[in-house]
Amino acid sequence: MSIGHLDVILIGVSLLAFGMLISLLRLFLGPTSPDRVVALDTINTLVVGMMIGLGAFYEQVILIDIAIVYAILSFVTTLFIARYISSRKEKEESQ
Amino acid sequence: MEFFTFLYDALHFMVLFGIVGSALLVVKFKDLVSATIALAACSLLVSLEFFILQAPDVAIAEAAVGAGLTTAILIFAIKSTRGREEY
Amino acid sequence: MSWDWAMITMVVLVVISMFFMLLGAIGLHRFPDVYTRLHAATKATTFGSIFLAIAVIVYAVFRITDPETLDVNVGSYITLAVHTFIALVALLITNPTGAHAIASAARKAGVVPEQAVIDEYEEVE
Amino acid sequence: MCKIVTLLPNNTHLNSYTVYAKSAFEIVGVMEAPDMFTFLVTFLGVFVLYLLLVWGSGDADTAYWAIEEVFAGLILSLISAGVARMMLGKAENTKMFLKWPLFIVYVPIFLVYLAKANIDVAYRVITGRINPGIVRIKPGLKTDLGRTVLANSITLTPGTLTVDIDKEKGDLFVHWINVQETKSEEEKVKAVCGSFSDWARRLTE
Repeated sequence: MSIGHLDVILIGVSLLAFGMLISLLRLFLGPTSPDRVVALDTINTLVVGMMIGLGAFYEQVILIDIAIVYAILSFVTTLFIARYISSRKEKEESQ
Repeated sequence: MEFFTFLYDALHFMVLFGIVGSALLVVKFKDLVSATIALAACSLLVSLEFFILQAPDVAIAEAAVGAGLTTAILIFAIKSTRGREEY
Repeated sequence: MSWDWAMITMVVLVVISMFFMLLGAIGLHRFPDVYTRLHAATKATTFGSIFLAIAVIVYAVFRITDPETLDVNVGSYITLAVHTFIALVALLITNPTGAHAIASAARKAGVVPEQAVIDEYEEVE
Repeated sequence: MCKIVTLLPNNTHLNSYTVYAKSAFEIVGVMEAPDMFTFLVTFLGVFVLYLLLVWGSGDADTAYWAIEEVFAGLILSLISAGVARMMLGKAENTKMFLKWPLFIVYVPIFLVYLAKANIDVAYRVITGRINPGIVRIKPGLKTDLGRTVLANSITLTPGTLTVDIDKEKGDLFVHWINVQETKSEEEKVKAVCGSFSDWARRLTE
């Protein structure tokens, strides 16, 4: 079977999607909301990696620009949620 | 090559599964901040799905609105509530 | 089948990258509390994304310098490499800052570190 | 030039214009030296970033940049440097850009420590052996920028994660995944930061 250069990146991106599902499981389980923010942060990094890989896979440069914009916007989102969480008392929830 | 077509479809299905899963989590969580986090994850994955379908303009709008703006507005709204859903 | 230098380099880089990225995702389940999970998530995924970005840059450089594809659009591949590098720098700056924000928020919200042998933050409160 | 502005009649309509003109003159050349330096550093940074983003826009055989893009970048970076020089701030922070040779030495050292940190994390994820705790260290850095550099550096290096900062004294609260017994304060700083506290001081002060 013949493997091109871009197929290597496709295999990597599929593995990243699998890792994203694993992190989504932590977003479901995590007992406190900081745990969920950590899971969201991990998903953000994985998705930026997927966007870089898929942009190379499709060979379209504008797709990489979305990765740059998303990397900065997801940081703003994380800061917003962290700012709110720090102003309240966290208690263990079972749901 | 058939294997890579299969892999591409598998990638697509994993992202779709993630969208449905995180959307279910939004409904399930009673804690409002957790629901907001799940909503951010959902809109992030929707943006990724547009990305895979090669619609860069839609993806960039979804990333800006879904991840940045909606989360900020919802957090501002939650600040004036008790923070939990009760019934 | 094309096992040239770019292919070998890309396979090695992608394998290293996937190992650390998946390690970060698994570390979320192996560790007991927020802080240790942040260790795994931040460091491992940042390190993995460095290698993925280098793999993409290697691919772009290969396309530019490859003698068989002379009719290739050089400008678009230069842009691909440079934009990938800028996305990587954005990740490298924002990731540790975001991790610090989450850790600080969790500590202020009263999440205590589990299995901790020492906690000098409690004197401050 | 300032003389001309003040010689204008004290008309209410003209007054707002003179304010604008004054600030424009300040940007062009009547600025004080540290402000001018900050302005120049911001301008160069924004311009280089713009040029990187439009690299490859021109005809690849003759030039890598289209001439329109260069002019647009020049104008946009002048505007943004004029607006943002107050935000990016103090002249003491921009002195850091004069020490760019140190950065070339710093980046490989940082990457080596990053690799070590990840092998350490891999070991701990696989075996599950942790001994965590939050410790307080006194690195003794004076500027905010130095503290930021140190905090971000040690977040990505072996076994440490910055949790919080004491704003008055500059003490860092660090989550340490493998707490070791230390006797003195300097030994503790050495064990947590390695050589990074020295590097942060050298880079920013």
